[in-house]
Amino acid sequence: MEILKYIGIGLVLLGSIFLLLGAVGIYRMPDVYNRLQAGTKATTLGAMSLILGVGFMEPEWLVKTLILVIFIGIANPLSSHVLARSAYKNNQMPIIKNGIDAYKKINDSEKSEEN
Amino acid sequence: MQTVSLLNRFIYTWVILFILWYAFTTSLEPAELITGGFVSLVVASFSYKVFTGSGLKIFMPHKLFFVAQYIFIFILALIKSNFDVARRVLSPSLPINPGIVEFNTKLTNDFAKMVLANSITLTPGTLTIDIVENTFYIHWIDVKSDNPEIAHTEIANNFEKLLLKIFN
Amino acid sequence: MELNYLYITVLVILSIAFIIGMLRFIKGPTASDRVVALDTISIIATASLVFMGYIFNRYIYLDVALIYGVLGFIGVIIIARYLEGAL
Amino acid sequence: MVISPVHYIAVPLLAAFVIPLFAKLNREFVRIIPGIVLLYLSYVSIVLMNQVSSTGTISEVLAGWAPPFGINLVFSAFSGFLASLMTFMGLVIWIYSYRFKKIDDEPALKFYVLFLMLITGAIGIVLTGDIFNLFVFLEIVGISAYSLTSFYRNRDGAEAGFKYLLLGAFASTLILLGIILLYSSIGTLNMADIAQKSHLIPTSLKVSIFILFVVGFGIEAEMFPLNGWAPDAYSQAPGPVGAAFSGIAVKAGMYVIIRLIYTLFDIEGSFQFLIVMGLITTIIAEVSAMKQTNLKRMLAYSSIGQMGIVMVAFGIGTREAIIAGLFLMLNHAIIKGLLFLSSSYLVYNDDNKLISSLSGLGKRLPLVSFLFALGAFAIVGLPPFSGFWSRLYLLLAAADKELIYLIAIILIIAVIEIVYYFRVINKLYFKDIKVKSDDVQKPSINAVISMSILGILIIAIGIYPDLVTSYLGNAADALLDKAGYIENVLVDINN
Amino acid sequence: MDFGQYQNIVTISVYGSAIALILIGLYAVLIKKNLIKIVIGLSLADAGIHLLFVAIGYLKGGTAPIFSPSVVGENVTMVDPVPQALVLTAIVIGFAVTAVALSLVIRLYKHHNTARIDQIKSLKW
Amino acid sequence: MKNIIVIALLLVVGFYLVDSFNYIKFGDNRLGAPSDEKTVGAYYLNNTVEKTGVANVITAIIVNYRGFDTLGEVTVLFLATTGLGSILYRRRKEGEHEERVTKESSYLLQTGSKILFPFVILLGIYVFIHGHLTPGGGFQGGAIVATGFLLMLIAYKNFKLGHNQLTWVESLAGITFVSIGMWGLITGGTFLENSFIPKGTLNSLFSGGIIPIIYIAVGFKVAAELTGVLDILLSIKPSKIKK
Amino acid sequence: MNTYFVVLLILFGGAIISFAINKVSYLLSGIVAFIATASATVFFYLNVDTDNFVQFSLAGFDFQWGLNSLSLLFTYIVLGLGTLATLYSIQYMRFKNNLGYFYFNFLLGIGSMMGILFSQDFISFFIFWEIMTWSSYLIVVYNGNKTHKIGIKYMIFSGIGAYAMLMSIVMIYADVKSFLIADYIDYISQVGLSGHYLQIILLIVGFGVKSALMPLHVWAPKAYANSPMGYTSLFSGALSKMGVYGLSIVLLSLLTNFNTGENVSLGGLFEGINAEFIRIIVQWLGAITAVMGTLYALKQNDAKKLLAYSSIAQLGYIITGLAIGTELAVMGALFLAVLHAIFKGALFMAMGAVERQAGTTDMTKISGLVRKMPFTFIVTLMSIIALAGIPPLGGFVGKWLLYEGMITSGHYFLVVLIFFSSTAAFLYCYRILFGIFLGQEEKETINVREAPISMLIPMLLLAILTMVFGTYPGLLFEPIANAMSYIGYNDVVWEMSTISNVWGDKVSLDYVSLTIFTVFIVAMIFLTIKNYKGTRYVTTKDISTSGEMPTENENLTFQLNFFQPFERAVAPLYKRSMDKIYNTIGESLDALFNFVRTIYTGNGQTYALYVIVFLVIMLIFKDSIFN
Ligand code: NA
Ligand code: NA
Repeated sequence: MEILKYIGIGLVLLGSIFLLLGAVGIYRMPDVYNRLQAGTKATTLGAMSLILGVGFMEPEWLVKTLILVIFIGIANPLSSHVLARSAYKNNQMPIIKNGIDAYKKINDSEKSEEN
Repeated sequence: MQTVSLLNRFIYTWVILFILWYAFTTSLEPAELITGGFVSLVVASFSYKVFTGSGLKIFMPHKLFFVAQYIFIFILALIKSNFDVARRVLSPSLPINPGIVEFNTKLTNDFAKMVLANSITLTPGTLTIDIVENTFYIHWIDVKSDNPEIAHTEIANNFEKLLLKIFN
Repeated sequence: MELNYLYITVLVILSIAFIIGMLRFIKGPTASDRVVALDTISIIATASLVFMGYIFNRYIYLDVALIYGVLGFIGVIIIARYLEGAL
Repeated sequence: MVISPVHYIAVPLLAAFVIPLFAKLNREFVRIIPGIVLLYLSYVSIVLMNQVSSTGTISEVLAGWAPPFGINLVFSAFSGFLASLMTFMGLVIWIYSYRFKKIDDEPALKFYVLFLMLITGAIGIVLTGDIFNLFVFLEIVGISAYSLTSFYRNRDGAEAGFKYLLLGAFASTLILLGIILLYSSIGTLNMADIAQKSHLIPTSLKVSIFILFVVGFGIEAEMFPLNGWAPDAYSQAPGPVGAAFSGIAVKAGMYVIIRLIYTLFDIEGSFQFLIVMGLITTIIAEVSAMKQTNLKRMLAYSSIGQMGIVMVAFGIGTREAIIAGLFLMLNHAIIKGLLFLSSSYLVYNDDNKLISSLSGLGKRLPLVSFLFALGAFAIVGLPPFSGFWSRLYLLLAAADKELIYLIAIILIIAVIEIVYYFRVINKLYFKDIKVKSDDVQKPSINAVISMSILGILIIAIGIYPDLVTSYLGNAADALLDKAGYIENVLVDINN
Repeated sequence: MDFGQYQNIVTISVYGSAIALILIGLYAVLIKKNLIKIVIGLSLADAGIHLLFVAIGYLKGGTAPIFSPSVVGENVTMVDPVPQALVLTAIVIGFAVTAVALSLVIRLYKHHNTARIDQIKSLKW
Repeated sequence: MKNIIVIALLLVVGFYLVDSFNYIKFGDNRLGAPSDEKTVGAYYLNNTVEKTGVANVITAIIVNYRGFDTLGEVTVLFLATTGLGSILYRRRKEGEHEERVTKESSYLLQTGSKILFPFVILLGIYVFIHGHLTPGGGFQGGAIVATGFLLMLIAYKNFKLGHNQLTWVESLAGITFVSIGMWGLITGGTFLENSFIPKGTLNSLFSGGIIPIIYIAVGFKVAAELTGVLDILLSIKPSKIKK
Repeated sequence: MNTYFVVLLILFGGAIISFAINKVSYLLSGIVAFIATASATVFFYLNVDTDNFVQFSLAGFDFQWGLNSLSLLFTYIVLGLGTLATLYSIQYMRFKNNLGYFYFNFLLGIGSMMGILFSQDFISFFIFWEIMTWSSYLIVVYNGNKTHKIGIKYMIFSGIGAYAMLMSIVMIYADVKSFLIADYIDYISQVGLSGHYLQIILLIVGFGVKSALMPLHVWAPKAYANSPMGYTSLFSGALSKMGVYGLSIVLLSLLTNFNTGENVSLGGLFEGINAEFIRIIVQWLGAITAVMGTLYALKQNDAKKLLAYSSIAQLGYIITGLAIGTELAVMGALFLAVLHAIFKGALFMAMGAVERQAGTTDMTKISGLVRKMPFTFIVTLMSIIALAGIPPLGGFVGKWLLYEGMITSGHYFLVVLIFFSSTAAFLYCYRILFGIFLGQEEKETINVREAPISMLIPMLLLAILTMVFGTYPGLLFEPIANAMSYIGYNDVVWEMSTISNVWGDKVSLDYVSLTIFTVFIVAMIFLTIKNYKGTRYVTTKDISTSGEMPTENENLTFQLNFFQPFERAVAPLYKRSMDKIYNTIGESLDALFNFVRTIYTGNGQTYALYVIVFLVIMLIFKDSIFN
């Protein structure tokens, strides 16, 4: 069981580092969408890894930590999507370097329907 | 999809919820199990219609194999994507070239689409902004092409193939 | 005893992450940015709760973390929907 | 099942939870159930009051935990008197509001539930022996009151309700601060235990706690300058609710102030403080009442003025003064109740409730006008109506303590009251009729019964005050007996 | 945790920050004209109160007062459970009041077509 | 100017409050030795397990020692629902539909909500069923359940909330609470007395006598009430109200 | 059953019955009221017994009801006048609305006055006093519309008076621990007045309001003039006497024993007050009241108002007499008190008859009613003679005694004042007589008839009484002497029909009456014969001026500005109208009140700020508030 514990410690350390990375990501990136890009990936992995790590360190807790991990796996990207969509609907145009914005037409047509 | 019987969907929901209950309590005491069986029955009774359209068939062994396979490639992608994030975030120049692309999916199952969307969000450089009917709109941090086909291959292909196997 | 270093390391890292998240929350500049920060912070907090449970050796903290996670998630969704103008 | 004070709370709560279900069977249950409950509670009052007068204060332990570890209810001659009064007023007002015309079915459910809870909350405040529990009951009163105040959509109810809520929330904040400081300094929430231990708190801190409580509960008790909500709420709430506010809810707030001063804390100067605040409250309210054009608002200010006088009575602090204070409370409940109830019909069709719209209504609504006039006579203290005796008692108590200036002020205020009440009576009877007979709302039979009960009481007590004086004496003794209160509640601990 | 010589500073800063929250809330109630902001102010003040409750219950080194299997029989310090119980009640009540307040704001907005408190005074004098 | 006055006033209040806490040091051991029971809190910590069989002392306080408070608190919430219904009551036109959200949410959120809904509900119920063992309880559990419904309400434009069922749950839960209390009286004890159901063994689900039963009732009641409150608040759209 | 309870039961019960029975027939109300007063009167005088005291306890206080010679004297006024006034009202009030209401309050008034007279303790005294006040208020406003300001003014002053009395009563109770009037008198006689002046002054204020003592009189003229006349006769005749009754207790029982009282210094406001000082003040107030009342009476064009002011003046004499307190003065005052009830009662009834039959009592609008209403004229004539104090009618006796009393006790200046107003009274009385009954007939009054018989009977009875008491004042001297001996004036000397002064001058009233009466009868016969001859009458408005015809609505009657020259002479006196002072006070209070209520700004935020401000004040000053 020592092995599991060390794996756990590794996961916890890794997780915490990725969480920090996620935070740095949302701090450094230039707009909402890019912040979400960085934030979601890093925090999801970070949280899952840290929690799973705790599960390994305390094997009795494993089942419940798994539930948490699964929940975060579903909920976190989902919330990022909802945030991104809401930002777009709220007329926060993303930084587009190459002029490619396929979503704009959808949004515009919805807007015109409303009016 | 609509051919799955209500009973089938109900039992599926019940089972999932019971498992969940066990996860919450992590106890095998009869009191807990009985209570859990009853509570998950009650919750299932008013939520099974929304919870699932496909029912029990996901428990078939070969599908479970695909599920495992999916999880494996997903975790790989996730780790990869995090290193990608690390590279971009920590690099002083913030190397990004963002844009929003679209592509169509062959998936029909709601849950499958959601898993795909979440997977896309968690894999390198992409973020699902919306799904309208069968079209995915993806914020791509480093746009390679605005061609939907190319976008599809680049972003979703691996996952989609497995998901088709699991949900059909 | 060697675990103490782990505790301190992890807690320090999480604290820094938390503070950076707060900085974004304070900076904004738009409401959406703040919600993104909030989302991140709530994930960090959830993870921290689990780790605190480990430190204090109280299994019940997992429940707290789970509840916190759920409420944080739904909270973010609500704000997002509000910003979208749907409420 | 033995009848005990907890019935006052449990039975109405049960009813409140049952009403929505029974409403699905038959809408009429919504109206009837509160009446049955209040009738039952009146029976409980009679039984318990008898029990108290023979065996002394009843301290009921809840959940099997002796105080201070559990919450307890104290039904003494003092708190029991107030609880019984509230129950009785509740019953009378229920009779009045049964068939309250403008309420159709859906809001009726809410109305009766909120009304019943308003009374229950007030009774809870009076009976509970635990300061935090008291806060909970205060919030029950509060939420019911805010909602009832803004019940009508065609008035400025929401405005009144919001102001009430704003000040109510301030009150909650201050009270909770007080509770926090109190618990952290002596580690108990039981009022008897606090009374026993409050001398352990450093004086400066004790006074701070006391101030927080007084300001918080003073808002409910309509103490100036904390009473900005009151005229608005009284005038905008439906008629029976206005009666319930003045007859029931305010009494609860006043009760707490009294308990704080008499039982919980032993702070020098608090009695004089109460006298001064009472006087300021009365003077400003009565002066404002004099200048009102809106009948309900006038009654509201008058009500505040009366509560100020009650404060003065309890500030004097002698047994006679307490009897006077209790008598004033009783009279205020009955008389103001009658005034609010009858005024509802007088200004029924005038959304602005203007006094000037009453011209000649005495002809169109003879009975209602008569009852209003009776109430007005009684409230200004004319004999042979009940209001006379309470004022006399108060004056005698003041004279006994040689507070001559107090007597003078109270009597000057009485003259002011005469002016504005008689102005209304003049309008009713001695002005040309403006209203067509179709335009007035004739009182329904239940309203007539309800108002008549109050009217008869006013005359009966006026002619034979001994109907109530012995109860008042017992109540005053119970209030003054701080040691007895502590001993009764903490019987298991101290022995 | 022992604060030793810093006891006073810790005391003032912990209670002070909760009290500051209360005062900020009250400030909003007294100054902000927008009804919604006033309601938010009330909630802030409430939050400060709740914090204060938790703070007075805290005991150096105390954990949650739950005798779960891992602590039964061990010598653990637990925080005072009473404020924790009270704060739960206070939170629920605060929520109820806030909900009613919001509903009143909605009614007021509908009636007066404004959410400015200084313009809603048809009842006066 | 007014700002400055208000700030000055509040600072005075703040000063006196902070000053008051001078007597009460943060983290000080006011609980005292277990034997002298300087606060009621100490008594609870020392006696709860033995006398109630409940592991979570806070729960024991909320449901039993101070159960009467909780009854009042449940009532406050009940009144808030009732009050809201009364304050915002509006006669519906024939066939008029209740609209809580003005825009349909994304397909993805809808799908996610479907999956998370039973999960959240189950979590809530778990929390209030284990209120006597874990940090949860009726209020927290009820709130989580209500949040589950809230998720559905904001994700779907036309989510059908069974108002009848809510009423039933609410009423029955309330009736259960009061009836259990009255049962204590009827059996010759006190209101809410925890005597007629065995205490069970510590830390097992069936322990604590009436405490978990009441807390479950509270959970259902809170869930129904909060859901009702949220529903009413969501269905009012001040932005769209025409005078 | 006890006499007192039965009397009150009859009166109050009658009140309720006549209120209820109004629904059956409007006439019945009045009849019931009359029966009630009459039977109460009969029952009372059959069972009257001054030694009969009833004690009972209510609300923790001891009550005592009984009669003494002084109160017995006043019962004659109340019951006698009450019975006649109810009889009078049956016809007078016929065809009016709300008769149930009217008689209810009427009987309540009579009952409560009886209650006052029965009360041997302050508290029942006060209770009946208040019932009397509000029931009379309700009648003052009976005529509606224009009367409500009069009513409010009446109620305010009554309130001030009553509460002054109440304040005094509670202070007395705090000292004596008893409400019994006798106990208080004992107490004062033992401990002296020192420290109790405020109580006395407040009592005087209380009684002063009801007896319209300057400067508390401003409510009275309009209240008297605007009530239904049937009631005004009682109002001015009996109700105001309750004030006199109270004052006689204060001035005679409480203060007389301290005539030589030490000059106790109370400091401040009451510096230098002693019993004598109070009495002097009251004497002067009474005299000034008399003068002011007279002056205002002169100014009136409406007979009712004139009589109202005259009542005030008369009450002034009475109070002055009581305040002087010598045997003769008191006797005169009490004699006048009874007589005033009789002749003023009769006069108001007569004016009521005129108003009912001719539609107005404005002397500028009607005249020459003597032929239409001869009995009313006779009643008026006799009452006015009595009022003016001319022999042989009762007023003369009263004034004689009063002057005697004042002169013998050395109050010369007061005599001058009283004499002035007495003389002026003759002037204004003449004016009523001439303005309404004599002179030419107006065409507006062509169809006027004599009042119904049931109204005439009480008027005539009263008129006859003035004559009887004028001729045989001893009939009244007996109860007055009893009353005075009860108060403490021993050996009051009186004779049946002779009055005398200290210098031994005697007037035998028999002969005076007989002589004057004979002359009077002869004159009447002569006048009647003369009238019979059918002189041509020209109305006052039928005048031809040189070339210019006055229009109909231009009032040219000589009644207008009757006393203009006189008025000009005393104009400065009129300027200092108490009314104006009170109005100024009222307006300033009004402005103040209006300011105070703006505290309630209507802004919820302001109210919240008040809370914080209050909290801060409390916290900052907590050490000084809660030391
Ligand atoms: Na996220
Ligand atoms: Na991605």
